[in-house]
Amino acid sequence: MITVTIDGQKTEVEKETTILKAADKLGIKIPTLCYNELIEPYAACRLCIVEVIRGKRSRLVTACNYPLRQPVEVRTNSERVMKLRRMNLELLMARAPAAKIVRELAAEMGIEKTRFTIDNPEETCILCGLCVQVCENLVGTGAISFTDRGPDRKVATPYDVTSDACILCGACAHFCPTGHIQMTDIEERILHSELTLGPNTAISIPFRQAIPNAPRINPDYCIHMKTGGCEICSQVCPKECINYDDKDEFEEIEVSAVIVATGFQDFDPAPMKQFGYGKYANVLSAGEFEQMNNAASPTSGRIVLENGEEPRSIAILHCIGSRDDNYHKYCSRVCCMYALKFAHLVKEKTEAEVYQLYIDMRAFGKGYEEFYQRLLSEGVHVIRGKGAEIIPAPPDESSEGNLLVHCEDTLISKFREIPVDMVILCTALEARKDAPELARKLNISTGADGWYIEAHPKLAPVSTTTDGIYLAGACQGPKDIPDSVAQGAAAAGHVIKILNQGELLMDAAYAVIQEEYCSGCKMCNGLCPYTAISFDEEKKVSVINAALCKACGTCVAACPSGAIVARHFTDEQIYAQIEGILV
Amino acid sequence: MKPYRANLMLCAGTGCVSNHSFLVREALEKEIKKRGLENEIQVVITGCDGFCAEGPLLIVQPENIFYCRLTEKDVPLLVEEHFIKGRPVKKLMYTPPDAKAPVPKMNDIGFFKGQMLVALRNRGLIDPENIDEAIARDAYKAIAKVLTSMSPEEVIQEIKDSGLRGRGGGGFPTGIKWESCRNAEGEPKYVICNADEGDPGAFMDRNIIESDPHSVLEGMVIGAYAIGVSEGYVYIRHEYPLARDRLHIAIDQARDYGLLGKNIFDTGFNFDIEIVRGAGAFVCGESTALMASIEGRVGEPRAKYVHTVEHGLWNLPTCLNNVETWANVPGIINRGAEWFASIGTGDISESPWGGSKGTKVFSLTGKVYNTGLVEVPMGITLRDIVFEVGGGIPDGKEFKSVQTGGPSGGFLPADLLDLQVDFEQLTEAGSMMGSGGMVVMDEDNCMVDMARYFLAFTQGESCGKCTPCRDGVKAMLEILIRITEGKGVEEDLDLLEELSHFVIDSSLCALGGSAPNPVLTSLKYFREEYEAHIRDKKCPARACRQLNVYTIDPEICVSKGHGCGVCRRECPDNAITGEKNKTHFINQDACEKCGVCFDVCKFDAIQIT
Amino acid sequence: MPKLKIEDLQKISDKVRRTTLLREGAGRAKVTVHMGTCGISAGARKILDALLKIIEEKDVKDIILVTSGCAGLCSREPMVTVELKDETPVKYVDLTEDKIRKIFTDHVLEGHIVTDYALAIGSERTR
Amino acid sequence: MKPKLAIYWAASCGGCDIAILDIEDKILNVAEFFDLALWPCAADFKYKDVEAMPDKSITLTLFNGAIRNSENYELACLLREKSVVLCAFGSCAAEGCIPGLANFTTKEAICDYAYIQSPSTVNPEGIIPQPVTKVPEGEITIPVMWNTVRSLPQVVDVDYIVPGCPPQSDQIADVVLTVIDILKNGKPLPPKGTVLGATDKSCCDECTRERDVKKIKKFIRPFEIITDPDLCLMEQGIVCCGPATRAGCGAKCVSAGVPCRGCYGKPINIRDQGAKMVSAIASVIDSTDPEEIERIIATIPDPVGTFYRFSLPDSMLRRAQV
Amino acid sequence: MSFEPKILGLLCNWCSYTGADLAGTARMKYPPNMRSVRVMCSGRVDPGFILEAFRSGADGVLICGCHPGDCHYVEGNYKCMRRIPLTQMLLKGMGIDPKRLRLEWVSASEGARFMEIVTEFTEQIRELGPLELQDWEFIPEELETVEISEPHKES
Repeated sequence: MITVTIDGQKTEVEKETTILKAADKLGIKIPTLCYNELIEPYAACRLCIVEVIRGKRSRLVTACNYPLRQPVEVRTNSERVMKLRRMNLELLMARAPAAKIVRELAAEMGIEKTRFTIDNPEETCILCGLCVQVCENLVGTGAISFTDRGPDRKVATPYDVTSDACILCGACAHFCPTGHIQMTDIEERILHSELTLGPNTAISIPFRQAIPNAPRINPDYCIHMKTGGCEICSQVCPKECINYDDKDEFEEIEVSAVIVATGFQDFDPAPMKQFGYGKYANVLSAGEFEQMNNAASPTSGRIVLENGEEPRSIAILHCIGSRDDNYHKYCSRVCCMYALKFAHLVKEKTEAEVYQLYIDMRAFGKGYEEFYQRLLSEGVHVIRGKGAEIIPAPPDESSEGNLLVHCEDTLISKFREIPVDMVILCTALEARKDAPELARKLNISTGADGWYIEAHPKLAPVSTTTDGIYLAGACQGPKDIPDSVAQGAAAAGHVIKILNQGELLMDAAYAVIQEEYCSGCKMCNGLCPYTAISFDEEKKVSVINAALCKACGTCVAACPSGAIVARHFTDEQIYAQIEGILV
Repeated sequence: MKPYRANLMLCAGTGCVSNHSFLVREALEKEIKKRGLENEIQVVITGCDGFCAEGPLLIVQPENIFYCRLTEKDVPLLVEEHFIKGRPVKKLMYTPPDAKAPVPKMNDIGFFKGQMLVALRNRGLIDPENIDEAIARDAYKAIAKVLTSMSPEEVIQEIKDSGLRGRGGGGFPTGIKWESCRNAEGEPKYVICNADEGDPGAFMDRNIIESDPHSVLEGMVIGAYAIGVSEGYVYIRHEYPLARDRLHIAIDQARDYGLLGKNIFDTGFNFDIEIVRGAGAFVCGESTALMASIEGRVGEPRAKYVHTVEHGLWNLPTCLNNVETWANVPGIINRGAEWFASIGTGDISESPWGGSKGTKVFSLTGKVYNTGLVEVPMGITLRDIVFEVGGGIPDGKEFKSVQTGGPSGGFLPADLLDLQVDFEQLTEAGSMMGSGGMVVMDEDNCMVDMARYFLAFTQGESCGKCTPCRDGVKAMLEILIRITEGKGVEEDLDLLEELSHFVIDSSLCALGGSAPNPVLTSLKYFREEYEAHIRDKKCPARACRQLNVYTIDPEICVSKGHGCGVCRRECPDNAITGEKNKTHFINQDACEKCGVCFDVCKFDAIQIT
Repeated sequence: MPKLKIEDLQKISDKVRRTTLLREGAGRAKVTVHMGTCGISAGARKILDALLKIIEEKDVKDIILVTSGCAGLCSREPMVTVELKDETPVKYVDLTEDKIRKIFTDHVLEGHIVTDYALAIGSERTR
Repeated sequence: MKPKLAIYWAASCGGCDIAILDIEDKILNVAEFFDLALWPCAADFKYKDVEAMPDKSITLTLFNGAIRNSENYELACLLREKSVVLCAFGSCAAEGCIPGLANFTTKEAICDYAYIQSPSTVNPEGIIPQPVTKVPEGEITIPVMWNTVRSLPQVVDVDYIVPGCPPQSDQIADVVLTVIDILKNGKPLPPKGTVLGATDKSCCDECTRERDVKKIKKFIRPFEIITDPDLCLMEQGIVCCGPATRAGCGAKCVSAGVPCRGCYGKPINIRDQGAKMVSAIASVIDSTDPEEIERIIATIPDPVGTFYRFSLPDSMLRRAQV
Repeated sequence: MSFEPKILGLLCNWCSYTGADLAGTARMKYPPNMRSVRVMCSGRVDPGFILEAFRSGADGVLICGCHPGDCHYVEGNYKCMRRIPLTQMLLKGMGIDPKRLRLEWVSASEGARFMEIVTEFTEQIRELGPLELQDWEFIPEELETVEISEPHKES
């Protein structure tokens, strides 16, 4: 620790702290223009010059970056220092007459007018370099810098062209002491919130119903994540709850049962070029239309075209990717009913005409057929024929829709071309891409279409071949919400049984080691994937933990002294079957 | 090597080269070949001999005959007379200004006699592009001695004992700088040779590199060994192409011989040098700005409260010395610290700041006969430099002042001519040793104008980072310009003084810290000239043209000039009227005081009052 | 060029010294071959070449070999003046290659004058 | 009248007979208790004396050696009739042992090699001994050599089996003394077919080496490495049939650093020693990639010969199909 | 009537047995020569079973298990994958054509494939012909006629 006396007041400071910080500690104010504690001192304005006296030698140094290494005496307002400050301010008034802060500081020092020539009366930049420093080091973008040299030095973007590196963070305007830098909005550069989800500024709550409903940092947009700079949010957060190195962590928890409810994934209609999804505007997938209808959507629930107008007519195409040899042969079961729901919503919210293009209207559940009849009465046009193709309508004003839907109405066996403004594709439900990987982890198996295989389609639809692991919902096959809820309850039922029973009912078959024959050769120890086989050191024999044993019998076959017996599948029983069957 | 009976040492410094010394060389070789003397006489191109005023120079060794102002046309006569008939050609020799007979031998010429060569010991004696000739002159002998028989600490002690101080301008004792850099933590460390030499009119470093690049390299190797460095940089001005090329050649040859690079002399010591080209900013001569430039950042100085020997290049310990400082090191090692300390003034037994030891190279320019590069021992008086070595003031003009230390050096009046040239006395007198620029001014130079000229340079070269240097010097320059245009007011002088002290005290680096010196010293020693400009609106030296009144003397114009009308035609503002054989007349209102008529009138009919 | 060892430094230095030493004008003796027109026609060139060859053979470093114009005594050309350091110059006349070889070895190297070839000792007075 | 003891050697190397003598002093007890009825290897006994004896007059017969030719078979039947307790003594009688390895080839191939091909024989005419040969003096008959070697239990009904090649002397002594004890004190005989002189566990039970989880990347032959004295040979990559062989010998071979060859026969619950070894060894190969498995298996030296070294005739297939 | 081979199939309960069951319920036709025995996992198959099968008159043995990685007991089929090649080496040593023993991976949904494998294997065994074990039964050889040789005659 260094003892330093500033204007007569003594204090102790760490080695290498600057005079400015020491003075601050004592409450002594030293004027600065180009200093900000967030940035490494640049020492360009020289306003903070003070007199440092060591022994009989006195020296004039800038307080903002002079590191205290030995005990010294500092005078911040000696006559010599004040003279320098006055001259400095007078010169600055000549350079930047319009800078308010310079005029105020000068007035404090008793300077009204500058004796030096004023080149530009409106000039407000005092070349303190704060803006350049903050952009370069704190924010890490480096969009602006000093150009030219000597008196012609000025802050500018390369070639004075609006810099595309600038991320409109406004840090430079915030730090500029004289207000020289102003923010202007450049239309195309403002980050609009994307149609689908909430705003994606660096910190935001993902969407209103997000759980947990707290802001999180989006690493793609946060400057600190990219450059290590900025950290303004952690400085302004009063509770200091911002932790930049929060990472995903893996936790290991012991459970006695697992319910797999990983759900399904929307079929991506883009490969079906004929429907022009992603190419033409207003061709939406069912998921997107559902989002638009949600009250929390950017259009807050209103059904509008991309250009904001209301659609005059909407076509809803069934079986996109389902019941299709090239994609999924199975029927996705839920599309017909949600398609009807969409038609009802459109009829309710807009005056648009609705065309349903279906192969078979599968209104199989309770109340479903009645709903279908009601819709027919509401004037929904129902065409039995799968949508063949969607093409943009010729741009002349007359057509009633900007998209043309080609299809064949099989009931009247005619080809039809229906002009609509919006098309909704009822995309198929397909198994999640990562389903097989999870299956391997949990040791359950997936069918050809990727849906998990239940223990028995009729008798055990929610349990799997591995006891303790259960299935619920669309991961086991396409189904609607009521069915999923039912399955969820069923799976929970199984789990509850295990949890409060406390023990697991085992089936009869498992393997046993006969002590009198086991010679402790340990051939079987490494074989059991369920680690059911352990070695009893005193008795020098191997032992099988019946609870863990799944009775696969591999150890039985491997036991060289035939000491392991697989109940219900003993060697004798199998030998007998072999001899009997081959007679 | 064939035994030649004569070597023609042709000077190929930048000065002489710009005077076509390369063409002279071709002519010489052609002529010698024609006369079949190519096996007896060898033409050797050398670095600068220093006597730039009289370039292109040729010294015929071993007879030590000195020829000057050679042109291609003189070559046939020279070869015929001197090399065939063996009769030195008097016409081509150097005749001192006031003497009649030429002085044949180089060593007898005043310019060379007064000098003592330490840093420039090999100038004019070796071909800088041939390492063998440098080795013949004991180059790299010092390295052999240091690497095999001296420990780094002993080398540092030797340099400290020699009293060598930085030749870049600061005069910081080199020994102490090396020692503190050696003790600083942080690896790797760097040594830098500052060959930026931004001062206008200064060409010492250029000539040292052009004449004997190996002395600089050898000095750096010794420094690197002493400090424990394996990487060195030479930061050389882009405006010195010849010096840079010779440095490249020298480095390549040194590397081939294994004197640079890995495992020098199989002692396990590795050191290599890289050349970094300066982009021509004067401020980059300052150590921290130079290092910023090497790091690829903008050449801006930073506060030196933390010395560069602890946190220099890439924030690692770095020892930066001037070209001349490095060039002196081999001499010290070879001939011992006592020999070096015996030259120069003061006593360095208690403190290294006590004396100025060894020699200093000055670029003597301005109003002297023998402008050129001189290396003189410390302690020599200004008078000896200007009059002995410099050969006095031409055209019988009166000596007025001499400026030492480049553009931020002070003006020293005639009564300080007997001041001994060393660090302390020059600083006391308000000037500084600086890089070694020395500009002699005579009665025709106006001190105010000279102050304005130098201030214009420093203001143009200011990096503009800190307010005092950027705006302070700008303000001072505006005042000086006002004064030279006759618009100065009485208060300007005090304001100038106040501004000068402000700029010196609060500037961040030495550029701002020394820029006002010319103003302060000119105010101190030549205040009357300022007052003349302000009060009488007259420039005593007639240099400030705005203050001159140009009139035509009717008789001279008619009797001598017969009203030739040259001035009338040349005057840009048509302010002169008159016909043939009639006197001409200048209309004072239209006259812009550009001074063209004065320059063109062959009969000096134009009077300036 | 191979990597240098310390002893190589000295070898290079000696090799190159022969010419550079010349440049410092530090000669022990000066031999002037008079090559006026008459001298040249009388064979001064051959004498000069002979001298050069001897110098090369004997690897002599500190002898200054100079040419000059006509020494005045055209009848006794070719002529050479040998001037040892701070000794009076000696003029030799009617020289042939072997004579000059003998003069070089006896007078220039050993220092005693070859009287039977010498014409005169001392030099003409110049104003 | 002292009970009678018969010791006969069929296709045998005589090692079992020597092992009987190895019981050192206890031979005196035997001599004292038993009256030797037949021991062709040790002394000159005549078959017709035995034929002359009434049935079941020999109390104990220790029959060693496999059934290779008709004479062995005749004696086997003869001794079965004449003795109360017929004991298959030694590995040859119990499971065929080394002579049983002939079942890999045919009778013709053996004779062809033995009498013609083998380098040391000179038999230009290629004469092979025939069961009946007419000579001037009359007909010479030699026993008929069978194509397949049989173990004793396969040809006659055997009461007890004493495994081992040869059975260890202390085991023999133990068996003989127990028999004497039974006969002297009228104790009940152990149930027919039990295996005497060996335990129900496998050889590993008596082996003193440390054992751990086995993961084998490569099989090697014993001479290829300097074996670690304390570690289980199998874990060092050497094929050791110990786990699938009955204990009883005190793991003599393994404690000398040589892998067990399985001479004490298959453990009690096993039907085929070779198949069991294949199953055990294959299970501990440390690889799941088919090519690598092929490579590892290829390193097992002569699997059939190794796994069926002592028990080929007693194996399920009894002989190779040639 | 051509030779009807007897084939023993050892099917793992979770994959191949279910696959076979699927083939059956789907009314797929495959030759009856293959008689199957169900084991919990292909890892349960002991080479002894295979030898026993050949001893009991089987002309070919087919072992089916789950595809590697799909085994209900995680590693069961890996053990089988290691035992079968060694058993084939054993059979080769015992003079039985290793092609008579075959290992196939059949998953629960590959009914059709199971049918093709069985059909193909049956044809293959039909080509190899019946496997009569030589000298298995013990018949004392003295019944053989013994021919009398007279070596001296030729000499």
